[in-house]
Amino acid sequence: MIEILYFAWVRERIGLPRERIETGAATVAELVDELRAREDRYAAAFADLRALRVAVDQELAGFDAPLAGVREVAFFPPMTGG
Amino acid sequence: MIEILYFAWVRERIGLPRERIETGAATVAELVDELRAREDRYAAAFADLRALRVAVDQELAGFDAPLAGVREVAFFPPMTGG
Amino acid sequence: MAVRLEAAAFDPGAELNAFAAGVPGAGAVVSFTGIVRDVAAGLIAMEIEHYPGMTERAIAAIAEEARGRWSLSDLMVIHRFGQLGPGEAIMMVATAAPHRADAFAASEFLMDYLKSRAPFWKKEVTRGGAGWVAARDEDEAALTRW
Amino acid sequence: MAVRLEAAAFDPGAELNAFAAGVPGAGAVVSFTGIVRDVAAGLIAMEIEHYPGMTERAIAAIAEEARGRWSLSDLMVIHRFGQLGPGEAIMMVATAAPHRADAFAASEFLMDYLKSRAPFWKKEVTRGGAGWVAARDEDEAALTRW
Repeated sequence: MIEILYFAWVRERIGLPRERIETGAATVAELVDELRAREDRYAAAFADLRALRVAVDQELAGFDAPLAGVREVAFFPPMTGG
Repeated sequence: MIEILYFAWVRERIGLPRERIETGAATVAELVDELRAREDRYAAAFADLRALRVAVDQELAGFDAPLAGVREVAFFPPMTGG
Repeated sequence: MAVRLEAAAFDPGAELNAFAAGVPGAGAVVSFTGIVRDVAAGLIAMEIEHYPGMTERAIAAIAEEARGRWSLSDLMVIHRFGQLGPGEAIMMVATAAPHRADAFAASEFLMDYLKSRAPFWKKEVTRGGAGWVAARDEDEAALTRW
Repeated sequence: MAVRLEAAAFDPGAELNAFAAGVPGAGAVVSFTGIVRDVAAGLIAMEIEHYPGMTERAIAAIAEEARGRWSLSDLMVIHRFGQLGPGEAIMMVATAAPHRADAFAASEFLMDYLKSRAPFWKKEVTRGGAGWVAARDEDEAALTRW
């Protein structure tokens, strides 16, 4: 089980802030493919990966990051703090 | 007549903050030579010109600045504001 | 070293004075305050979303990095989340150092990293509708100089 | 644009708040505060001498140059003269701009020029005696980057 979190317009497009899912994905990119295949709202949210950032266990990561042992993956647009 | 001003340790070394003098000096450097020749305290204050800065009519200038039409010359060490 | 993440409004002037009072050996104090500015459409509110847990970690890591790079007496980061009105302070960074170059560089570094590496997202609510603030290319580019 | 040269103490926090309140369109406010710090020998006072007339002209010229170089909403310079005690603010610069890079650059520029081009001289009075603060080579070198 992995906890998936969505923020900002990714959260709005998918329609929920977080969910726990069972996945066999080995990397973030494989997880994205699984999610995209679920429903249109996921496909819409993940349509352009260049517009997205990923954190794996609360650290910024690439889409090629492995998921073995990971508890939490978050998807969000580029950050706009400060 | 030119007004000469001294600041910081230049003022302390010469022993006065300002004086009006009659001079035939054509440049700041010539004025310095005149002052140096007056008394030891002037010679001491102007011993090392690299340690001094000059303002002519309240604008920073070089020792080669001409004095024609000038009303005010100031001598002081490098500034330490801020 | 104070790092605060909070919903409530804060007073930048009072924070600056409290910070400066805590660093008697530092001659140079630099502060940056980010303020909600009105936009052409007429801003009603700015909503700041963040990622609880990761936000604290990211800011702490950025602050540690700044302390390692420059000779600082102290630093402070305050960042709000939730709903803010026009004119309110969004966040503030302050750095204190014996020499001003360190205080300036550390403040700019903290800001550059907070902008693009701490998980905050801003949404502007205007009379014309609501929209997420887009990241600026300059903000990402600013990181390359450090 | 406020430029103030004064003997009396000022409150940096109150100045920051007043400055920020005057620039509703600016999202970024940077401040620098220079503070009298204690020195190893035990500082009793810092005396700041200046050149009345030239000081105001020099600061105004530096401020104008900053406004020409960066896109600023406003800027402020306060510099004290006379006798100051340890912990007191010597001077303060604040800049406001739509973007933080302009506010930071302008503040650093103002500080670099105020340090080495405005006619102020600092004397430290300590238990061990009194002495003029020497100019630092770094301060002169800092001007070459602008």
